[in-house]
Amino acid sequence: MIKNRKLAAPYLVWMVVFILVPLAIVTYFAFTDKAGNFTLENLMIIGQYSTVFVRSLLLAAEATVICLVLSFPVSYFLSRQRAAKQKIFLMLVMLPMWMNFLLRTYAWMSLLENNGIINRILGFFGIGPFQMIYTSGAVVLGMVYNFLPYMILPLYTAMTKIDNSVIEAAQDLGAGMFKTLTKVLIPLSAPGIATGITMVFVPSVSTFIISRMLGGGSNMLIGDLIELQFLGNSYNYNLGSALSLVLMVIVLLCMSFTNGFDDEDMEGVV
Amino acid sequence: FAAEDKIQVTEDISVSADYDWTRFKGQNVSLNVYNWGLYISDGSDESVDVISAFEELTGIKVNYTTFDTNESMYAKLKSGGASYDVIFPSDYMLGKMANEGMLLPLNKENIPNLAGISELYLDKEYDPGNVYSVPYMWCMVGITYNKDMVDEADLEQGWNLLWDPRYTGQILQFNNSRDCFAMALKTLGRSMNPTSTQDIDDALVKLQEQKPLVQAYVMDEVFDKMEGGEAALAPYYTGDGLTMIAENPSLGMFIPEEGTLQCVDAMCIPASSQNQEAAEMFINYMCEVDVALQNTLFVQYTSPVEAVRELLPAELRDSELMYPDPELIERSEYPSVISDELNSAMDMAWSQMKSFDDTGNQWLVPVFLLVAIAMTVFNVWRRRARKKRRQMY
Amino acid sequence: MSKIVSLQNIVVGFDGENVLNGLSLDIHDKEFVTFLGPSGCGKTTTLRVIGGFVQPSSGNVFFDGQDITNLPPYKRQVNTVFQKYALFPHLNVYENVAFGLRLKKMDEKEIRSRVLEMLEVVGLKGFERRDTTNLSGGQQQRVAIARGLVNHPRVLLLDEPLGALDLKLRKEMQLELKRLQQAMNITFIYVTHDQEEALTMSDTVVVMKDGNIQQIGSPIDIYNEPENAFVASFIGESNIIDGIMLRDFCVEFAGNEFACVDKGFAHNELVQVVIRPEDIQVVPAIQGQLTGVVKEVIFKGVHYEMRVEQAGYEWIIHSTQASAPGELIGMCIGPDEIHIMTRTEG
Amino acid sequence: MSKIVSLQNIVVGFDGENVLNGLSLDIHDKEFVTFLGPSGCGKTTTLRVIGGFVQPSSGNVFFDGQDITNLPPYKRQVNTVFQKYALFPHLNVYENVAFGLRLKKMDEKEIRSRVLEMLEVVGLKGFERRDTTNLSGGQQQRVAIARGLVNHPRVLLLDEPLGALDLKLRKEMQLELKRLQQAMNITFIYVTHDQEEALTMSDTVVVMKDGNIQQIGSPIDIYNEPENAFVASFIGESNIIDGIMLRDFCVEFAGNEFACVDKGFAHNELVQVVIRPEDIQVVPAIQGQLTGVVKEVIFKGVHYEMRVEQAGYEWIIHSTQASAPGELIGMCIGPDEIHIMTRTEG
Amino acid sequence: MKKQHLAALQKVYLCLIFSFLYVPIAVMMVFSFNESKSRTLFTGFTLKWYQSLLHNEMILEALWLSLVVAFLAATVATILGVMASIGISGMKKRTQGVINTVSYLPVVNPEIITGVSLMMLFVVYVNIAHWLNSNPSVPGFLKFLPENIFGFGTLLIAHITFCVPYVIFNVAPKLRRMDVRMYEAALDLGCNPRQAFFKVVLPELMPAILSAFLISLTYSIDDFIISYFSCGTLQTLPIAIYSMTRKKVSPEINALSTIMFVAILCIILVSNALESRSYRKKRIKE
Ligand SMILES: Nc1ncnc2c1ncn2[C@@H]1O[C@H](COP(=O)(O)OP(=O)(O)OP(=O)(O)O)[C@@H](O)[C@H]1O
Ligand SMILES: Nc1ncnc2c1ncn2[C@@H]1O[C@H](COP(=O)(O)OP(=O)(O)OP(=O)(O)O)[C@@H](O)[C@H]1O
Ligand SMILES: [Mg+2]
Ligand SMILES: [Mg+2]
Repeated sequence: MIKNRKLAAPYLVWMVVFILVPLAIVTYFAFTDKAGNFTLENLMIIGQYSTVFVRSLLLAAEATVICLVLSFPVSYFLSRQRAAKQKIFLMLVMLPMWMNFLLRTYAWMSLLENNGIINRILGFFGIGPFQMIYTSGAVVLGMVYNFLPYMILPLYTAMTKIDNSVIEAAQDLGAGMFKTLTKVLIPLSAPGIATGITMVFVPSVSTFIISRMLGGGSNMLIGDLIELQFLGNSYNYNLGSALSLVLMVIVLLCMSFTNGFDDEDMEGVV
Repeated sequence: FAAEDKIQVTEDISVSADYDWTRFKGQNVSLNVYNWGLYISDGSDESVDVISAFEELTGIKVNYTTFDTNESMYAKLKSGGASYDVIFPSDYMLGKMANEGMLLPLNKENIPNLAGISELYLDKEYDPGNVYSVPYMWCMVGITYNKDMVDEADLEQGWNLLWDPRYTGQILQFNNSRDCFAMALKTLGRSMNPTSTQDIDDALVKLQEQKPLVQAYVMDEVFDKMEGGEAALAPYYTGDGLTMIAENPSLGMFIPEEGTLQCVDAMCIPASSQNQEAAEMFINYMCEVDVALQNTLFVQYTSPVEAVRELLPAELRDSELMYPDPELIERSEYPSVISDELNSAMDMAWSQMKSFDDTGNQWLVPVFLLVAIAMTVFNVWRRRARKKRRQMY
Repeated sequence: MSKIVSLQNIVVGFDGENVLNGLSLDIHDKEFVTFLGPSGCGKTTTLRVIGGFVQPSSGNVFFDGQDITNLPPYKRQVNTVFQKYALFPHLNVYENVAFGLRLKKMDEKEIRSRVLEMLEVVGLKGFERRDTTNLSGGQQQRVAIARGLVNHPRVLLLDEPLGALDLKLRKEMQLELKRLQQAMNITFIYVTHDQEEALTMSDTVVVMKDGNIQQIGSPIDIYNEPENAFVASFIGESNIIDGIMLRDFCVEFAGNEFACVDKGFAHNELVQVVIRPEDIQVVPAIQGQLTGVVKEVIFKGVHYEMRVEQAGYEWIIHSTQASAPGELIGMCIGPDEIHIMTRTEG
Repeated sequence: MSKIVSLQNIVVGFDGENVLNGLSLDIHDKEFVTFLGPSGCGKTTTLRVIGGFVQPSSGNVFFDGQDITNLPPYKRQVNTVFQKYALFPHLNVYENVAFGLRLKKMDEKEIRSRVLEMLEVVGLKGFERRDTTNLSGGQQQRVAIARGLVNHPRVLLLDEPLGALDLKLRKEMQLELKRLQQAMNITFIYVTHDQEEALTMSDTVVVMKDGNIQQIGSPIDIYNEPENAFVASFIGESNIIDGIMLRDFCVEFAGNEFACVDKGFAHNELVQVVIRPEDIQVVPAIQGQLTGVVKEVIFKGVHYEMRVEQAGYEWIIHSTQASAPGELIGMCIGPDEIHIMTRTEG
Repeated sequence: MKKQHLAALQKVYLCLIFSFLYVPIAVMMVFSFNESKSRTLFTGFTLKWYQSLLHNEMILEALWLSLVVAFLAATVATILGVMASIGISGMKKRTQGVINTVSYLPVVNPEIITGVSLMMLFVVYVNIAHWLNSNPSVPGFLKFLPENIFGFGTLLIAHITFCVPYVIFNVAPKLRRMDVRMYEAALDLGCNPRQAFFKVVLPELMPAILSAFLISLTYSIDDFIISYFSCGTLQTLPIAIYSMTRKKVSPEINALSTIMFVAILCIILVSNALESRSYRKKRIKE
């Protein structure tokens, strides 16, 4: 019973029917035109969208790096708290994810607008107003805000596995704070870093709501582009499928680079 | 009107008596109605709930859901993702769907209230002879402006106002390629409907020129933005303009003299509908004067039902925005159905415009891919090597 | 021998409770010092105070005459071998050992020669490229030691380094550690709760209990002349009986008078008497100073362990000859074998 | 005494390698049997064969005369105390112990009385409602034992139940387990790699190596008459020297002839001689049968351990008197203390 | 001295990060009590949005649907995922890797891809069913496939599909680390394999299963895009919210979010309190 392989059968069927087959359909559409004939044109067209790709990747990378830098100390501090406290803090990290994604982003709009809360407060002190919303900074901020927990959690999981004595050992051997960080802490939390990067980078690349709401829609990201194919004038799902396919390949490459699909690393992410 | 001609459904709604509203009673019929969000008087904000009145009147259960863009509605229907009985597409989408055979021709005998619809809104090019549609709401595209921020004299410029560098960073633009291109084409002195790829290319240049001035490309966020005084200028639909002005009196709206787009959201029955007759009853009901009045009051768009105008409060009845000068209407165009090819070109141009200010070239994607592949290969090789090394001991 | 580490009135508290209550201690250079005590008595804490990982709430730590109480760990000339090794899992054996040297920005060649030399010393030549996680406990242990020693610390702290090893390996490593200490000629401060280990390896044993030092002395002193019942019972099995010191060289216990070699107690002072199980001679019942009934006999290989009841007290006796359970036997105790302590509780 | 468990030609292989090679063994009722051997020799596997967790690839298991080779674990009248207890963390002490009884759909009252009785036997009265995860190692251990015993199995299997405990607690628990076995009057099959433990507790010791049985016998037999060098060295420290059996009662080793009590070997047969460290008498150099130089002296509390070099061989001697390192001493070995074995490798 | 500084710094930093996480939520909650519809200017306190929320049938219906779907999807996904984890744990390392990789796809795929691809699958099915049902040359007994599948069923399937991987990634590692001896001990004490699973293995996995369930619930309640393409004519809460933005987000939604947030907070606090109380009780007894 405990290792009964048959138990996986329902899921395997499910997986094939509802994960693999749909992706096969996407692939099929990516390589056909509207009439159903084989074509590579969809993929060729993508070259013309290179700026969109580059910008998306850059923005996502930026957001990922910021998330990483912000989360690293948080996760470290959390992992060194007492067990009871850790639980509470973890809950606090997870809790915002329970709010509707759109509404959270909306709240940021209220904060960042020219007449928004922040500018009002600053104006009270006679500073500003600053143009904050509709900049790429705001988009990155939105990504960081929405995906920060996805970085904190895997990092935290990795760091709880680091024994305090290993850190002390490094100090004992003459490593100051900085050296301890670079030579021990970072290498040892590498699996968490890798998972965190994937978990932040992927949704950042493919988001379109954030860029629309906080970026004012003036900069198109891959997510917008895909959405445009399915929900745009031309209703070109062949091109949409091709774009999806390319994005998926990029994402999978990133992932195969960071971790080898080990579910151990996924723990605590989700 | 004589009382005996009417059936009183609720306090505010009476419907004509010479129509058999009750023929589906007790048959457990239900209708799937797919409308724009907040586009019907639904009982919120002390309004009248017209749907429950319909249900009460006819015994038909209405399953009312909403969409947010024509395209998402289209995508859903096109894919066969759902079967609806009544949908509310806009003009060009309606035409496209009709062309693609996605709509059922209406049986006009079941919609006697069609007679009450103003000629102004009937028999347009998107649906000649109104074979497939009955107009539900009508509006034009105008420009909302904030009186505190915009010099009223500038309004003379018409559409070119949106290209005025003095308002850099204070202009909101449609986040919708169709409307944007229409405006650009208008400033070029052409039809608002692109007819060739040349049109699209030229409009693109125009839009790229405008981009540095634009604060954001928005759709419904425009309400918040304009009401909150975030921006000075924003082209939007007249009905929504009225709503904004009601919220913030320092806002105004004008319709450029050179002409503009006019839009109709119409009621249609998709080909997949199982209850055509009941759907037609619903459409007929929506054209009842009382119902149309309540909807107009709630939505603030112009109702094609002629009798409504008289019943409206004075400020709406006389509003230039709700009932513009017929000459102006004459000069305006409906968005037309355009070919797939032009649509693709427009989408492409649109995304080019959106990603315009950055430098970058086509080679970046392949280069990126190559780098990623190289890194993966390196990674795999490294892992292998490490494994081998471990096995050596 | 000069003092190398000196603790003065160290007080350490966690959560309002004192774990160390004003502990003072001098450790001499090039000695092998062992802290011995039951779990939770504060051994690790003392070691961490010396290593700099715990700040005492009062008291001072001197190293070579200098006050280092506020010096951070990475500036102390002290290295530690942690309770569970704390090897760096992301580095191989070589890199683990080289870690400290790398931080000193030493020349790569020099590092290489020192690491290889040290690995040879601990018997891990040829293991340089191995992952530490795949090593056996004993090998990991040696890597940890090499990692500490390669920095040429003046003092090496070892916190139960053999705790996780099995008995056989433990015994081997004990000897090896002792040899290493002598070869390197530096001070080892060693923590254990295993008394046999402490006796085997140490020059000086510090017996602790509840954050206080009970006795400091050489293994032989501690074993043969325990200062109180706690030390006596903690260091090896003992019979501890209440007695009265009738006069110098004469003590009464178990209802009998015995000659002994202790003096200087007050007349009729209440004392405790410690007698090691192997120091009791079993003789025929009539010849015994005491007689008792054998309750239980256990074969222990080298000897039999017998539990003998005499007047309500259960004696433990180790003897190479077994008596049958139920048999009446006599017990003789020589004056040399009787250790007298002032009576304490517990 | 009747046979209760009988293994016949058990072969178990993992990954193509045989872990047990045709092992045969009879275990008698109400005995305390210990499997002793180095890590990885197949002790746990043997136990799991008896428990039903491992299916032998050939051979049969008999229980009370019946073949149970193919009976699943939950149908065997055998209970197991697992290597790391395997208590159910989601159940408290009471529920852990009651687990087996609950499955038998026993009356709740009866369960209650049996569980409480059993908890009293193992000294955990009043711990019923405690979470098992908060218990100390020794207490957890006792819960595990109670959980097994409460089902009144005919045989209790124990897999290194004391492995995780510290020395002092281990010694206490050893005695307690032995008492428990006698009180319950059932068969205990016990696995350990600690020879002292095996000697202390067992009626019969089974010494294993590489999936084979080396010797079966009482602790005294095993200690005093090891059948081969492996057993000798595994059971206690030993000096094992190659020798030649010159004739009955006379053996030559270390360059000298010795009288002994063994006979029946072939003329000039090559043998191995086992001499326990405590059986060598230290005498002045001139009086010794052998003379050697003291290399190292270690105080062990009860005795000193000396390593003495004599003609290239290092003798281990336990003596209550210490000689100084470097001193030349003599060694005497009585005929009784010399154990002769046919020579094997290893 | 230095350590204290560090501790203070740590506190300040954590405070900053958590306020970063919570400020927007606080804004949302505060403005759910705002008199006017403005999102940036607080004009006065009112509870009217809460009142009108109670009368907004569309939102309430959507909420109800969302909750039902979320609970069902989370439950089915949890059962499916736990079974799968157990099954997978018995497989070879290589097979496990493949399955993990595939399971990982819905997690890393942009939602729109998952949504659209599932929709396409359903459409393909509908086409096949339609062809079977309408083609006269197909024997009658094959004409049983329903054509009108879009709706609750497809919505549920979509939600289950993207929830199961999260369950697997939560449960499988725990299962792998679980001591097999626990299971063997149960067998030893007389459980048959089925009993052993339900009495020992399952309770042992319970924390992981619970958190997997909660995560599934969260994702399911929050999901918009995938639902949008598979819900047919139904409307879940996020879809209602999104389509409402035709004008603007009504403060009613703020009110709803506030209520949900507070409800969740309460559940968490209560469960934590219960846990710590039972823990304390235990300690007192010692
Ligand atoms: N960081 C800490 N926080 C709170 N209490 C602690 C801390 N470190 C140690 N203690 C407590 O201080 C006491 C002494 O601990 P210490 O680790 O010094 O004991 P020990 O003698 O090393 O024991 P062991 O043999 O079990 O390692 C224990 O009661 C322990 O619970
Ligand atoms: N399930 C298994 N799969 C593969 N090999 C196994 C398995 N169980 C045991 N072995 C191997 O069988 C051999 C004997 O194992 P066993 O557990 O019986 O040893 P042991 O005597 O109990 O050792 P220890 O004292 O370390 O517990 C070992 O080499 C071990 O690696
Ligand atoms: Mg300690
Ligand atoms: Mg074992």
